[in-house]
Amino acid sequence: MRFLKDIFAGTLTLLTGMRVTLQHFLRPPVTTQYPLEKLEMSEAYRDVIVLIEKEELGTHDCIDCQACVRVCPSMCIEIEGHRPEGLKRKRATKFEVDFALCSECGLCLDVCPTDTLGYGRDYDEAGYQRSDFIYDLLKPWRSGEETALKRIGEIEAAKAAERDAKKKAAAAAKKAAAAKKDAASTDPPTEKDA
Amino acid sequence: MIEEKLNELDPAIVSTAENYAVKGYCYLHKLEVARLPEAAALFCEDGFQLEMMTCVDCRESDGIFRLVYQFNIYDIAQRHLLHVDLAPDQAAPSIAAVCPGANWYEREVYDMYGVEFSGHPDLKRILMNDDYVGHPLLKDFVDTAPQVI
Amino acid sequence: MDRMEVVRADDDRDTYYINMGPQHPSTHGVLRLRLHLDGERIIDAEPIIGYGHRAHEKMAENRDYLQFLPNTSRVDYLSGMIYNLAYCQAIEKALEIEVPERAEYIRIIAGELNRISSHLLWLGTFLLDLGGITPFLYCFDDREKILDILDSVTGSRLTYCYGRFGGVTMDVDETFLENTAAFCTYFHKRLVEYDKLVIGNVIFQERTKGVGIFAPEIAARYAVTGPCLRALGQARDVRKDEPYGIYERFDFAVPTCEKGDCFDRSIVRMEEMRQSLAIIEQALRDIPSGPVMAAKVPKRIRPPEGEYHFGVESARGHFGIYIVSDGSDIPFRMKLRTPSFAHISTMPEVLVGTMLADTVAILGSIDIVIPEIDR
Amino acid sequence: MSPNFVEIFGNPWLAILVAMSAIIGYLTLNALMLIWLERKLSARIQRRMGPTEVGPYGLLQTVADMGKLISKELLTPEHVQKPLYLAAPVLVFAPVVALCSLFPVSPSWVFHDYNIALVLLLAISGTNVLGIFIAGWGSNNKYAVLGAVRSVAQNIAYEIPLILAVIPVVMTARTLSLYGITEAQSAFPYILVQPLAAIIFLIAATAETNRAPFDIPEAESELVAGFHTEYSGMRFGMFFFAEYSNMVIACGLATVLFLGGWKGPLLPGFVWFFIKVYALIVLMMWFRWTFPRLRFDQLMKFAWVVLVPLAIVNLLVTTIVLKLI
Repeated sequence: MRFLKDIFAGTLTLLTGMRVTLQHFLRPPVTTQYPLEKLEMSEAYRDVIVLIEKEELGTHDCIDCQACVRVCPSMCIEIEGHRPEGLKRKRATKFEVDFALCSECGLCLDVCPTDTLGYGRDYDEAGYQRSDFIYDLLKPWRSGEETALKRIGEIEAAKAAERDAKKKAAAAAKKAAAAKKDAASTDPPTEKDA
Repeated sequence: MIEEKLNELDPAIVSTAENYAVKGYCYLHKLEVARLPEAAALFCEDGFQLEMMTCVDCRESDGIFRLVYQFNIYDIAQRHLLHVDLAPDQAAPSIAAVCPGANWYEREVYDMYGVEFSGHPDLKRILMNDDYVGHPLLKDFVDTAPQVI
Repeated sequence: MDRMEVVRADDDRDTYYINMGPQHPSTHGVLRLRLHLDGERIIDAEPIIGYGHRAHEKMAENRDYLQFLPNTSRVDYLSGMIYNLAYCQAIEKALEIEVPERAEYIRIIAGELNRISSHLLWLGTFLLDLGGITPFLYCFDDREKILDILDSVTGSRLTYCYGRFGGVTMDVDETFLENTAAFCTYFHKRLVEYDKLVIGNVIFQERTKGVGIFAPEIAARYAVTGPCLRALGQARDVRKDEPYGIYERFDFAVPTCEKGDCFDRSIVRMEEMRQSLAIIEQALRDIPSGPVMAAKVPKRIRPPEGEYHFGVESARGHFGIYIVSDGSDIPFRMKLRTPSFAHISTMPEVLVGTMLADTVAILGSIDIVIPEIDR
Repeated sequence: MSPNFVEIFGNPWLAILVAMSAIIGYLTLNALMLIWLERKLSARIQRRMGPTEVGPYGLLQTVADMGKLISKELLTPEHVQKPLYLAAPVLVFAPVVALCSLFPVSPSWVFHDYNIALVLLLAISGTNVLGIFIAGWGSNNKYAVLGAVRSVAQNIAYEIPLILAVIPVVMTARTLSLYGITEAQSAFPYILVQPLAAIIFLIAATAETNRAPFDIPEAESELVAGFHTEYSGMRFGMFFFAEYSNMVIACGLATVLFLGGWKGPLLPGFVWFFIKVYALIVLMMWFRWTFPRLRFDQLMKFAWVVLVPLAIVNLLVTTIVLKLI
């Protein structure tokens, strides 16, 4: 009897399983037809790093500080820079990332002092040789570099002027305060005088 | 307690209590090589498990290899570290007989540091190829393998 | 010319050797098992490992503490988040960095989501080993949902580098929390379905019950941990025994079984997924607002000279990080104690006497991840 | 009585040629469509799309695959036993062609109605295992030999419940001719009188065709690919074709024995026959994409401990009932 009961119970579990697969059979597929349908990448998605535009500059703000080069565990970043004439800050002249080595850890973003590094949005990178993955991050910025430099010069000049003005104002305020103090120390007698 | 038993076994064993909250283990015992199998047996009898065993290459600073054995009872979190200092050409006694879990760990230490274990049932390389020359985790290891680009 | 010699052994012509792997469909990577067989029965088994050896421990000695971060999630790529966060927590503990509350909660959620995704992959591949192909696809479908959720905050799907010393890289937003909550409700239903399709199935039970029993002595001698140990009836879980992070605040059970065979391991893992869901739900309920990065993190990571151990419960068992610091910003020695290494070293004892078909069931049920063994 | 092919064509050689070409053509088409069906079905069960690119609904995908298999170089590994290795794919496929000629597809579609057709069919289908064994043995590969050995054991074990399930039908119909058995089911199909025999037959037939959950000889997670590990190109394709053709044979036999063959209202006979056959095939596919695989010893135990006793009991009961009637 036990024998028959086991067979019956076993068959029942098999039928339950078949019902589950049947239910799935009747539901629509979940496949994304990849090359035909493009996937929407999330906000946080990490592709090869890019230089992002800083709003106040209208261009990237890589100052060739080499912080990301030093922190990169894969040693895949290469930066060269120079100090353009009349500018306070340095500008990168070469920013190359070997994406084949990059592990998307994001440490370079953390250390960037000017926060000009961000993640790219592409996800279907492909190439025929390793050198295809050496990305030149300055490429989109090259054409606008001259105007950007001018603009940065203006901004820096404005900032310097502002700073100077502030300094002057501060100095003036200091002077005024000192004068006031002087006045305060000398005032009472004048008051008395009055 | 196990530290008292260790002291009974050999008063020369130096046991220090450590700050579990920071270090992650309770006791550090330094012992002689010769005492190792007895000490390991003591731990195993008391229900400890060999959680991990490894080696540290201290040849530069102290001229020794330091074998580190980590015993633990999981439910009460009693983690003990055993330090055994070895001269660079000295063989350590294998504890695989008392604690079979050590078998592979000892093979790994042999593979990575070249430390021999006397009495090990099957001492051969474990992670590197059988025909590999050199011991990768030595501090003076130079990688001679051709770079693949 | 003896070209028909299929049976070959030195003196015993009734037995033969077979190489399972390194390229074999069900060794989950590049594991090689040298099996000595008598017919279909295994007389002797020797696992040969090292095909996936990437020398993570050597790499650790050649880069500073921060630069080792991306390596951690690649040790065990299936529970990369847990390993990544474990490494962060290990360093935080050594340096006594306070982690903000919100970051701790995010870590719990991300870690437990990762644990579920790891268990789902185990379930799928285990069934694949047993010859059931369909559950594999269902598991991957569900796993994909988890990966989407984790992707939306970490930016990666498999090898996360989300943790930082002192917190996490990115704060989670409302959508993340909502998606996670929605996933929890959805996944409860799916677990019932898995129970029907897989666990209840008579063929599955036939294949797994009484197969691959880890005797308690073996478990003790080889320091078997995680679900394999809990299947034996020992309720040991690092999250309970040595609570790290904020695990002691959560109410969850440590599921156990009695026999320790493949079926019990499956039951334990299925139940663990439910417990993980419970933890996630509690964390979602209690998550406070605030910063996700500690205000004061030393610029140079230099743990004081000495030795440190930090253990977490990974999806497979006790994962321990042992760090020897010489006070510089490069680890002097870092040993990664991985659970699968201990589990696979029991194989010579566990596999003997089983059938060839059981070998794949046992390997599948202990949930080995080869890169984790080889490191 | 059915019309004879020889009478239609006059020349017996011509008749054989035409019939053989028709059967091989049908089997090729059948295998192609079944593979497509299996892919689509498994895909939908697994919430995937299956083939979509080649042809409408991916219908031509398997044709493309066959083109690929045919154009592949036929590799012969160095260590194989050459004569056996080369003969095996043919030996696996040959019985199928012979078997197909026996089925009464409709009252007018039968190549030759032997009065012992059922015996002939079971006998020839038994030789199928020979090809598999030779393939495994000739490959001189341990995985292949293991697969071959399993296959032989499994086929022998399941042949018994299979035949034990057929006997009650023969006893009820009182004929061994497939045509006769179909005719005897004019009133109702035998599945109603012999439900247990029908289930046993279906299970045993699934095992005979090495389909999941009984695909032990080619269990890919244990034996890589089992007996056809060493085969590639169209030689592998032959095994593949044989598997799907065997499914048609097994399901065709089940249709004739239990579902009343071509019998059915409204539609012409051959349509009913094929509907029934392909419905059974879909059922077998459904099994495959739902269940995990049994272990070898459990499989044998299932045959000897469950199926054989049940079949014998069923046979006894049938005998007694028939005697009483």
